[in-house]
Amino acid sequence: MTLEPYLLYALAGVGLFAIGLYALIARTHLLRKILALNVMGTGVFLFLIAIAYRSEPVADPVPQAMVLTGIVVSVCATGLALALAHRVQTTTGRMVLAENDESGA
Amino acid sequence: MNLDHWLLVFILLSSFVTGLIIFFLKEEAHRLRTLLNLFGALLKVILVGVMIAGVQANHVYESRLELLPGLDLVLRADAMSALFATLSSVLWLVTTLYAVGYLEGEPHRSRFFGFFSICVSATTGVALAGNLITFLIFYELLTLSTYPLVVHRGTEKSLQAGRTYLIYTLSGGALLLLATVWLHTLAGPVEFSLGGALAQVATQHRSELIAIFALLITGLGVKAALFPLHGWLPQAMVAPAPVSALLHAVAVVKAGAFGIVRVVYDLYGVYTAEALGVLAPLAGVAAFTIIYGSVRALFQDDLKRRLAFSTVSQVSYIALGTALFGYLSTIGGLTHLVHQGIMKITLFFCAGIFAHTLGVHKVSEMAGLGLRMPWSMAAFTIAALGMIGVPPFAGFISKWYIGLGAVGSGSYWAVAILAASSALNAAYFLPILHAAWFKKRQDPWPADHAHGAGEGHWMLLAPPLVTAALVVAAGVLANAPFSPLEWVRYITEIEYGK
Amino acid sequence: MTLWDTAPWLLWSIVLPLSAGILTFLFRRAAPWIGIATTLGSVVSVAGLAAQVVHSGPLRYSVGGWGVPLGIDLRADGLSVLMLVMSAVIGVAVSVYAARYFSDADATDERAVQAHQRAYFWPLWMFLLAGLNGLFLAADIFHLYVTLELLGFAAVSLAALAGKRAAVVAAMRYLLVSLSGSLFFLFGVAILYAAYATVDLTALAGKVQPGPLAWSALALMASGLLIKGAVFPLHFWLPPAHANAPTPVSALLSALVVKASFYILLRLWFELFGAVVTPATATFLGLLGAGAILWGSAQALHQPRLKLLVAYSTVAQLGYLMLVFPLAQNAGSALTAWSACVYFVLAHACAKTAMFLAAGNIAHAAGHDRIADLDGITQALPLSVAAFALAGISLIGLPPSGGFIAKWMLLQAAIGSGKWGWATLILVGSLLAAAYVMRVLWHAFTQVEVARPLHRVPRTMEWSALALSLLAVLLGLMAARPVELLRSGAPVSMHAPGQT
Amino acid sequence: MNAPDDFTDDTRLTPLRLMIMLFVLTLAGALGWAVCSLPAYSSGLAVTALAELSNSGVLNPVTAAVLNYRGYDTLLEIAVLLLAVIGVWSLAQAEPPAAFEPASPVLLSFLRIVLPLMILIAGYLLWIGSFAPGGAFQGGAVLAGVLVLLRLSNQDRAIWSHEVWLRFCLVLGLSVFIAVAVGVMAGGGKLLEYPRAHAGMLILLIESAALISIALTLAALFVGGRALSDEDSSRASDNGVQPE
Amino acid sequence: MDTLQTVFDLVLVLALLWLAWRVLAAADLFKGIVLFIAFGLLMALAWMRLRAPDIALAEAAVGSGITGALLLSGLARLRRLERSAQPHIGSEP
Repeated sequence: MTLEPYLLYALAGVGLFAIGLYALIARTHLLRKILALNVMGTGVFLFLIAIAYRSEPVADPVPQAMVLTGIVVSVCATGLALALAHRVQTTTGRMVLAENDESGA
Repeated sequence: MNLDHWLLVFILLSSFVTGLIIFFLKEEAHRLRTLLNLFGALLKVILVGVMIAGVQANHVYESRLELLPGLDLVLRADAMSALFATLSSVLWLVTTLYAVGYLEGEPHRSRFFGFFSICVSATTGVALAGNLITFLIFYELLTLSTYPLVVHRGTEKSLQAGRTYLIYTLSGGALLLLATVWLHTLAGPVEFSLGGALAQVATQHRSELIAIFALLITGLGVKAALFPLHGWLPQAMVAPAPVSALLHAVAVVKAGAFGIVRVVYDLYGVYTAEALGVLAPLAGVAAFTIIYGSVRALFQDDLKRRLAFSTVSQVSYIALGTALFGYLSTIGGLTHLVHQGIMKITLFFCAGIFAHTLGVHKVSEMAGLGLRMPWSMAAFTIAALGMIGVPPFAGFISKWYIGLGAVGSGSYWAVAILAASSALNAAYFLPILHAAWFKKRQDPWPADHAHGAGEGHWMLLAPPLVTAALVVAAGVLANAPFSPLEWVRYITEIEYGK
Repeated sequence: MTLWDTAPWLLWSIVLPLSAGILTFLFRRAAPWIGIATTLGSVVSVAGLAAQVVHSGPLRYSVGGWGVPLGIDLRADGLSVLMLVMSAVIGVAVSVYAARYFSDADATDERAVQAHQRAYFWPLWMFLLAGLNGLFLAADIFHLYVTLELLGFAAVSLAALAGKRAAVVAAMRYLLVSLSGSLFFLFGVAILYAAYATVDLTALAGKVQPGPLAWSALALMASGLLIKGAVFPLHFWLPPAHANAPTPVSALLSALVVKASFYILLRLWFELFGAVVTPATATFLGLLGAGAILWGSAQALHQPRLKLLVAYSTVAQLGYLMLVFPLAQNAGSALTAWSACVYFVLAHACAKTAMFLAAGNIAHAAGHDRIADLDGITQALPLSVAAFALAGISLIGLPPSGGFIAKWMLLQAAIGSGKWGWATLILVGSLLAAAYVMRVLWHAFTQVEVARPLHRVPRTMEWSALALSLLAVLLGLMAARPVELLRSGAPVSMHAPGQT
Repeated sequence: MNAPDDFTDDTRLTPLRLMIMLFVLTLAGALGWAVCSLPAYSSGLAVTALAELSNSGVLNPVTAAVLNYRGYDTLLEIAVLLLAVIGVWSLAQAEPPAAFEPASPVLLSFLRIVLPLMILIAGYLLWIGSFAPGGAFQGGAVLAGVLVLLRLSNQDRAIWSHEVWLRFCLVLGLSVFIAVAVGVMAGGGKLLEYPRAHAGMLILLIESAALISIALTLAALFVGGRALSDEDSSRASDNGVQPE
Repeated sequence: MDTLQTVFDLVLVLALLWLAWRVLAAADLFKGIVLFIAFGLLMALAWMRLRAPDIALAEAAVGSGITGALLLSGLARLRRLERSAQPHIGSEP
């Protein structure tokens, strides 16, 4: 079996998604969680672009348009998450989510 | 717009709308609230009167609302519903008067009378329900609207009673819902009709129908206080006297009993039920409850608790009459539905007067009460004698017919139950009467609010006198047209196809 | 054909709130009025759309005129119309409530905080509404992803609006959950596109075949939606986020936002993956629902704070929705189960909004929401307590409320297909709901001195809660037409013969 | 550079982490297996997209997909951008510029050369997007880079102190997009159905407006809080909303 | 099949995965973010390789550039807060 390029990259996308997911769950620092989300997102985008690459001779533009949308959404998400994380730090003094603070103030 | 379609809706709304308006009245608007209450009650009695006249003239009153495709909310006036609707609307009128007098000066009256009115609407709805789902809807509404009445006092004890009440009734309601849905999936939309509607289904789904019957009776038995589901009833005694009167005579307990009657006669049909073999166990439970309630009543010193256990016992007469397969026992059971209502409400009215005016709560405190309050005590005496089954009062008539029916269907054990129960009734009522009339008072009254001036307020006194008069009338005039007995006879003839 | 009949009503339910988002961002002073007008406008447009769907069946609309597969289609059938009606009606009530809520501070220090909240509540809420309506109308799974993100961003920002420590922490958790859920969903979309070269729901429906691709897409999308929809055991983020937000926000999040994920799951499950799902997976989802009902109710029974109790009740109630998956397995009861859960969504939305608004009123008047100390204050606010009680009736499923009709249909589906376990669960859940609702109502009847409210509760705030709770109860009496409407566009598999 | 908080994440393999890892590996394995069953060749929608390219008003198929075929996605995406800014502003206030050190003269003279160039590149990317790789997002990002650099050199007070103007520019992209999308319906078309003859021009119009909004949005995200002259809410920040 | 191409693909993919892991495992957040920016640039290369120049541009400008700037400024704010708050916040549980 020959490894088609698209398949290699698609699998790499899955790999990135998995690495990001692991870090999202296992890491506690909010900045790392935000980084993890970005890596996860990139994994999905890589998958999409890889499958678009199957089309010959021009890559399928529709997944590319989707990824463009996705990239912009993810930068917005990063901005929002950073602002929120900053607020978490200013109110709790730390940049992690404590285990039990459901009851709150 | 056809009046025939709307009459039943108006009957419901006459008290429901009144209740809603009362919620928004200021606590101090005493006069307006009383006027509204009485207006609603009177209007309802009049409308029910119109309905009875119409039913007599073979008018069909029916209102429908499609709940879901294939599932209708049905209000229908038939002979059976007319019986219960009349009972509830007349007794409501009387109780309203009593409650106004009883609660004078207490807090949260707008809340009380609002729920009071809604409670009666729910009862009327139970009476007019034309199928099981409609019955269920009003049955649950009844639960909800009586809870605030039970906990009205707001004491720890009454809240506890309310909690018990809800646990029992909501669980019962859940079983009833389960049974209703099950029946709906088996038989499709089934409407109440004299003679029953499930004869067809019974041939194919025998065991299912038996299970559904058991679920239905268990669900209804909670409110009808069948043993062992009666636990909430004595606790609910902490409620104010008008509430107890309403709960025992008109609304809750009676709705349960009426439900059993509906299920046996109008849903399954007495022949189908007999064929399924579900009546005998019901009769057994009812008989046990009769004896159990009487025995427990014997040992209660608290007057209202004694009356409560008496209710446990007496309501099961209705179930017993229903469950004994026979024309005459059916007449007895159904008549008792009405007769027990007027007798028990009289007793509770009087108990309320004793507690309210003199602070007398216990049987042991009742010595000499007859001399102090002859009129109230006379009403109490009539009702108590009726309960025992002394002729010519109302209770005698119904017990007599149940007994006749039992003999007719060969259930001699039921006659024995009746006799034993009557003896027990006598055993727990007669000492009260004896003490009240013939014992000399030694101690002062626990709390004399009337300051030695004899009877209580006229608004308290008038209702039991009226209902006591009804107890006498229902017994003496049992064969007059429009008497409960005659009306029941009419129903029973249709049911048994005579 | 009049203009009313032919107007593209479905567009207005998206374009109106989008434009309102811009306007409320630009003109703060007029924002409450713009907000209320927009929600009223969306009621009108939904009415128009409903008339069209009732009259001529499900609609499709090709944005840009391209059509499937290149372009994006919108579609409106019975289900989406009902969802739109829900968001519009809840929207009006919450907007009216919010207009007073955010301008009712007595003290000056609170006034400044409120000015801030008011300035951002309206644009965020308008975008939330646009996202919701867009989501309900989308027939394109990638577009669903975009609307999910729009919805998620707005919801998270709203949840953080209270600014307090608990709210911010909860919002942060919510954001992480929401973003990761969306990414799971997006990956599923990508796999489906990779396999079938289209993202249109209807076009895909004809193509999806059982196999590793469909399974993994289903697994990814479902898990993304389950976590966003706070389905047990992935509900951990919901109670703090919903309970610590400003009251109108709590209502919106609990009533509408979590439903969006469920709506998509419903669509995917029955339309897209109809051929792929197995009874075991359906039962698995049902068991999650059972866990949600029992665990959520148990938690609600132990919460010391009113708003947390209401939030846990949302966790429990969402569990009922999951029962549709096992109950719709039998062809005979599929349509009933499907109608039941959609009606459940509607009834729960009204009841939960009313409940949160009422709880908010009580907390506002009392200055706290510790359930143990609410006696005096509940008796000072009879209208709000009545709203809470009526909403509770619907949550418990007592007749004649909307919740009752929904549970009736659920039971009918369960018993009709002989699934007694689920039927028992439904009843037990009702009793548990009764227990936690009564925990609160209890205090309205105790014997105490009626307390003087710390803050006055404006009448509009009490009445909007009461109006919605009345609606929740009355929903039980007007179920016939919505349920009829639901058949328009219900999944084909459900039109089995012998349906009632 | 290594404050203690960085190390709260220890990366040792606890049993819990091992379980998470196993779960993630299983997921990845299953997904990988599924991915392997994809058809090796699929033109996706490429054929259709290219066939319709002449009707789309642009020559770059990706731009056609972004702004025409799937323009509705992009419309909501622009809304997401705006929403993100509103969200960030609702959360926090921008730190005062004083937090940054005054820029060095060297940097300033460097910027004087670079910034105009970046603006040119941004414009070029916007323009070229119609027939070659590029477009509003790429251009907008470059333009945002300009604003970021200005921010870093503390030269951007003029931008962030005009609250009204700023908001107007932020909503510009979405407003124009909606206006065009709805406007084309006046001719009897559907939402976003550009008349063939004007498609290119309309797309460019939308992109130009979007470019400005995107750039400002990204820069606003970088600033990380609402502008200083934001009157209503800056007062609020003294009281609990921003307890610093 | 062009072997060189395959080798390039493999190297690129492995580098991406390794970088991603390093980004998330880095003990030093600053290092992590810098690595993330590098990761973004490498992604841009992958996009070019996969015939997606539009995405490559967007990734370079948005994914790597702006996101990197956002993260760095976020980190800077974090550090500033930590520095200013350390005396009192250290005592908080």
